[in-house]
Amino acid sequence: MTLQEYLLLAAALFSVGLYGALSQQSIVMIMMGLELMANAVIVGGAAFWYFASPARPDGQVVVLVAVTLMAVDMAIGFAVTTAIFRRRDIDVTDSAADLKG
Amino acid sequence: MWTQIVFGVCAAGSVATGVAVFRVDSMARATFALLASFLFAAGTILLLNLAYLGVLVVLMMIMEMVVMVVFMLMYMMNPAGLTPMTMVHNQKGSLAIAGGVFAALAACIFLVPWPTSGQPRPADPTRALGEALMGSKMLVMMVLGLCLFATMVATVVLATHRGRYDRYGDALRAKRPDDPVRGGLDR
Amino acid sequence: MTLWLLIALPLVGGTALLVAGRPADRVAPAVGVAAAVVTVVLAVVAAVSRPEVSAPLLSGLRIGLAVDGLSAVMVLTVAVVLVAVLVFAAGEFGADESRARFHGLMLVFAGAMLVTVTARDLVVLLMAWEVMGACSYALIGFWWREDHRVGSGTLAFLTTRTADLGLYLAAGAALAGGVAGLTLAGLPTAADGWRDVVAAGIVLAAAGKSAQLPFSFWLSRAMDGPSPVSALLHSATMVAAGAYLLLRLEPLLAATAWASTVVAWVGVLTALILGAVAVVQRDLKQVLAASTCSQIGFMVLAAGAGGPAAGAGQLVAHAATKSLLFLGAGAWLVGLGTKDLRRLEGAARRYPFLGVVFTIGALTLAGVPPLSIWVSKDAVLATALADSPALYVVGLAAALVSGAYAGRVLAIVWKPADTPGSPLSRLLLWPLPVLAAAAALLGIGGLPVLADRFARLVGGPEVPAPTWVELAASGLIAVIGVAAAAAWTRSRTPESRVLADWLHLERATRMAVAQPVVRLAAGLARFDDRVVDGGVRAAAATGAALGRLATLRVEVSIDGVVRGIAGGARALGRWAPRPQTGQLHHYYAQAAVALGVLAVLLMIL
Amino acid sequence: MVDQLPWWGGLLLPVVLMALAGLTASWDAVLRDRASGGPVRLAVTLPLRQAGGLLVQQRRQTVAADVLLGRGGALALLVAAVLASLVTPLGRWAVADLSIGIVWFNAMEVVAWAAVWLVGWGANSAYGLVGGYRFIAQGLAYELPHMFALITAALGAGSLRVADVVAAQSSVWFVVWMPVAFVVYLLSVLAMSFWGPFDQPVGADAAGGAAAELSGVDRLVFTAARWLLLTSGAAFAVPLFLGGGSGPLLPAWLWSLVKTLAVLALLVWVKRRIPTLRMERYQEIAWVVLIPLTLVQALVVAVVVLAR
Repeated sequence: MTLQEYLLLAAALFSVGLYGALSQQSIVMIMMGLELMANAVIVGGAAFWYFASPARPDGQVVVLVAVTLMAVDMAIGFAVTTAIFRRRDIDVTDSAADLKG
Repeated sequence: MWTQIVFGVCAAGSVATGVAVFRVDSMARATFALLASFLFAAGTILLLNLAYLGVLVVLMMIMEMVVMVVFMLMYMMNPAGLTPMTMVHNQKGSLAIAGGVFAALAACIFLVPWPTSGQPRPADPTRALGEALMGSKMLVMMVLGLCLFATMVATVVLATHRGRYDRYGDALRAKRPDDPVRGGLDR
Repeated sequence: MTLWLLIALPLVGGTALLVAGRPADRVAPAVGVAAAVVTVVLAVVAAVSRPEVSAPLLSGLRIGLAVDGLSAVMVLTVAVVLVAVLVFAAGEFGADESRARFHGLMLVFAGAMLVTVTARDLVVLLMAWEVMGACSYALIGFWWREDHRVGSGTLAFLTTRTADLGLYLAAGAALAGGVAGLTLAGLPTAADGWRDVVAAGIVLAAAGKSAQLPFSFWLSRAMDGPSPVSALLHSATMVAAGAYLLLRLEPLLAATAWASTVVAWVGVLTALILGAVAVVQRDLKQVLAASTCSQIGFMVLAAGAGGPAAGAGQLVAHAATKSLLFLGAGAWLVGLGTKDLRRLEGAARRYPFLGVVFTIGALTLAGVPPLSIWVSKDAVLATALADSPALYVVGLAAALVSGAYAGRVLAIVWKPADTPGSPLSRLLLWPLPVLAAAAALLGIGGLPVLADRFARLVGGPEVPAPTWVELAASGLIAVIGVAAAAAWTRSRTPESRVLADWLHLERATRMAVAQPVVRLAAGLARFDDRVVDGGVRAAAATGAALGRLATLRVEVSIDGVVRGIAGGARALGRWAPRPQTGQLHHYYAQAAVALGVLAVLLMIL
Repeated sequence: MVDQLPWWGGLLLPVVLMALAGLTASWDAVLRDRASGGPVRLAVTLPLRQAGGLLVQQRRQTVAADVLLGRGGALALLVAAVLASLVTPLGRWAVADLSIGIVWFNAMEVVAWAAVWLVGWGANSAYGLVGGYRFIAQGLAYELPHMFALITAALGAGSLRVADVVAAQSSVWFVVWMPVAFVVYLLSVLAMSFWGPFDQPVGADAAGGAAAELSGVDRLVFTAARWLLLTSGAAFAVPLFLGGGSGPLLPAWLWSLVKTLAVLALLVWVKRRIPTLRMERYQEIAWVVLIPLTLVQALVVAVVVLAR
C-alpha cells in the first residue's frame, strides 16, 4: 500500500470515467462517467490525506466536498434531463446542440 | 500483507466494474456495476483508516445509484439490454484521449517525487474532520450547505412541470389545490 | 423712518412711473408734483428731527444715512427746487411727450441726490452717485430721437463717469487706508499716503461732477436737455453734488497739505475763466451754463479755503437763482421758440412779468446788493481773503465778470420790442415768483445773527465774516460790471472764438483723451485681430495642415493596420465558432486536451 | 463497558438473529391465527414449516430474468440485515465495536434500497418492478427522519460509537428525553423492513409487489431477510434509546434480549393493528411533519448537551 498505488487506482478510475463521459451519447451514461471521475478524486484525496498530510484535515474535507459534488451533480443533471426530456423528448446530448456556435 | 491483498482486490474490482459500466448492455447492470466500483473504492478508503468517510461513501453511493437507476430506466430506450444497441460516438477519439490521460497521469505518478509525511496520524480521523468542518473549514461547510440548498430549489424548479398557479389557479384563489393525486395532509 | 420715507418716496415713485411707462402719462405730472410736495414736507420734518438710520449691507459693513446741518440744508434745497421744476415741467410738456418717463427720471434723479446728501459712507454715496449719473444721461438725452441730444447725454455721462473713477479710487484707498466702515467722517483719519490718494480721488470726482476746469465742457452740451432738466441739474443736483461733496469733505481737504490749495485755485480759476466764457456766449442757456460753472467755482473756492458754511450759503442762493433763470429761459423757449440771444432781443418787454422775475434772477446772479448771492459770494470771498489775498483778488475779478455777463443778458432782453408774445401756461409761470422771492430774500441770511446761526448749522472751522468794506467793494464791482456790460453791449458784440467755444475744452479733450483712447483701442483691436486671433488662426491652419499631412502619410499605414486587425479579428471570428459544436462530448474532449496542454506547460515552465 | 467478541462472535450473530426472527415470525403467526380463529398450536411452528416448504420448492423461472441481479439483491438484503447488527451489543458483548457504529448501521440498512429494487427488477416482471419502485419511494420518505433520529441519539452521547451511546444512558434512557426520535426510529424500522403499515412494496394490490415472482429458496431468503431486518432494527433500538443492557437483577445480555423482544412484540402488534399507509402519503407526512419534528428534537438535545 503506497501513495503511488492509490494514485494509480485513481488515475485508472479517472481515465475510465473520462472515456465514458466522452464516448457516451446518453446524458445518464455521461453522468456515470462523471461520477467515476469524482470517485477518482475521492480516492486521490483520501490517499493524499493518509500518505502526505494526515495531520491536517484538508484531504478529508476534499473527500467530503467530492461526495457532495457527486450528489449535487446527479441531482442537477437529472433535473436538467427531465426538463429537456419534457420539452423535447430527447435524452442524448447529440440532439441538444443549442450552443453550437 | 492482508491489507495489501485486500487493496489489490478492491482496486482491481473497482477498475474492472468501472470498465464494465460502459461495456454491459443492461442499464441496471451498468448502474450497479458503477455501484460496485464505488463500493470497492470505498473499501480502499476504509483501508486508509478513514472509517467514517468510507462508510459515508457506501451509504451515499447506494442511495445515489438507486436514484440513478430509476432515471436510467426512465430515459434509456433499452434499459434491460435485451436488444443490444450502441449508444456511443467518437469512441476511438475518446479511447485515445482517455488512454493518453491515463498514460500522462501514470507517468506523473511515477516521476513526481511525492512528499511523505512522518507526522502522526490522528487517533480519530472522524473527530478531526468534524472539528475542522466546524472550525477552520467552516467556510467549506457553509458553501456546501448553500450549494445543497440551491441544488434542491433548482432541481425542483427544473423538474416539476406544475407550479402553484397550476395548483391554486391563476389568481391563487382556489381553496383546494388541483392535484393529479388527491389527498394529503392539508386537504 | 422719516429718512427712509424721504429717500424711498422719490425713488420708488419714480421707478413706478418708469415701469408704468406711456400708460401713466396722463397722471404722471400730478403724481410727480404730489410726490415732490410730500418730499418737501418730509424734508422739512427730516431737517428738524435730524434722523439717522443704518442697515447691514455686507458682513462687517453697515451703511448709514443721516441728516445733519449741511444735509438738512441740501435736502430742503433739493426738495423745493424739485417741486418748482416739476410744476414747470407739468406746464411745459405736451400730451405727446412721454411724461411718465420724464417725471419718473426726475424723481429718481432727485431721490439719488437726496441719498447722496444724506449718505454717511462712501458705499451709499457711490450708489447714489452712479444712479445720478445714469439719470443725467437719460435726462439730457430725453429727446432721444435727435442724435446730437443723445450724443450730448453720452458726452456728459462719459465725462462725469471718467471723473467718477476718482470716487472708486478713493473708496479703494480708504479701504486700504483702514477707514472703518468707509464712513465719510472717517476719511481724514486714513493712513498717510492713502489719505492723499483718497483726497485726490474725491477732488477728481467732484471736479468732474461739478464741471470745474478742466471738465467744464460737458455742461455746455448738457444744455441739449429740456429746460427743467437744466434747471434741476444746474441748481440743486448733479453739479451741486460735486460742490456738496467737497464741502462735506472739507476736513479731508484740510488734512492734506495740497488738496485745499488745489481745490481753491481750481474753484477760483473756474469762476473767473468760465465767467469770461459766459460773457461771449450767443445762446442764453449757454450763458447760464457757463455762469453755473463760474458760480460753482465760488463754492469750490469756499471748500478749498476752509469755509463750508459760506459755500453752502452760496449753494442755496445759487440754486434758487439758477433754477429761476433756467425756468425763465425755458419759458421764453416755449413762448418764442428760441434761446438765441440775438433773437431774444426785447424778450423781457414782450413778457413783462417774465422779464421782471428774470431780471431779479440776473441781478442776483451778478451779485448786486442787496440780493442773496451778493451776501453769499462775499462770505466766500472773505474766507478766501483769510486764506490768501491772491485768491481774493482773482475772486473779485470773477465777481466783476459775473456782473458783466448778467448785465449783457439784461441789456439784450430789455432792448425795445413792439409785439407782445403769445400767452404762456400758468404752470410755467407759477414757480417763478416763488423762486425769485427766494433768490432775492435769501440775502437776509447775510445778517450777522443769521450768518452765525447758519455757520453753526453747517459746521466747519471759524471763518471771518465779510467786513462792510468788502461788501461794499464787492457790490460796487458787481454794479460796475453790470452797468459796463450793459453799456458796452449796446455798442458792440463781444467776440472771442476761444471763449465762445468754451476754451476748446471739448475739442482738447477729444484730441488729448478721446482720440488717443480710441487709437489705443484700435491698436489693441488690431493687436487682437492680427496677433492673438492670428496666432489662433495660425495654430488652426497648422493643425489642419498637419492633419492633411497625417491623412496622406500616416493615415494610410494606420488605416492598413486597423484593416489588418479587423480582417484578422474577422477571420478569428470565423474560426472561433468552429469548436463550439454544441456537442457535450466535444467540449469534454477539448477541455481534456486543453487541461493536458496546460499541465504540460505548467511542468515545462 | 462493551467488549468486542472474538472471531466466532461473527458466526454466533446470525444464529441469534435467526432465532429472534423466528420467534417474531411465530408470534406474528400466532397473532394472525388468533385473529382469524385458527389453531394457535400450529401457528407457533408455522414459520419453520413454511421455511422447510420453500427450501424444497422448485424455483420458477421467468422469461429473460436478470438472475444475477435478482438473486444478488435478495442475498444482499439478507447479508445487510445481519451485518447491520454487527455493531449491536448484546449486553456487554458486541461483534464489532466500530468507532462509527451508528453510521455503519445506517449504511447497512440503506442496502435495502438497492436490494429490494434489484429483487423486483430481477424477475423481469411488471409487478415486481412496481414493488421495487414503491420501496424506493418509501425509502425517500423514511430515510431522512430516520437519519435525524439516529443523529439525535449520537448527539446526545456525543459519539458515533454505540458503546458510548449506551454509556451515555447510564442515568437516563434516551427514550425519556428523545421520545420523538424514538417513535420516528420505530416507524423507520417498520418502513425499512416494509412490514405493517408500510407493506406497499409487497402489497397485495400489486400481486405481491417486489416479491411477486419469487419462489423456492429465493422467496425464503427474501422473507427471512425481511424478518432479520426487522429484528436488527428492533435490536439496535435497545442500545440507542433503551439503555442497552442496563437493568436491575438480570444480567446485561438478558436485559438486552428482553428489551429487544419487547420492541419486537410492540412492532408486530403495530404491524397487525394499523392499516396500510400509501408511500406517497407517508412521504408527505415524513417531509412535512416528521423532519421538522426530528429537527426540533435534535435542537432540543443539542441545547441540553451544550447546557449540561
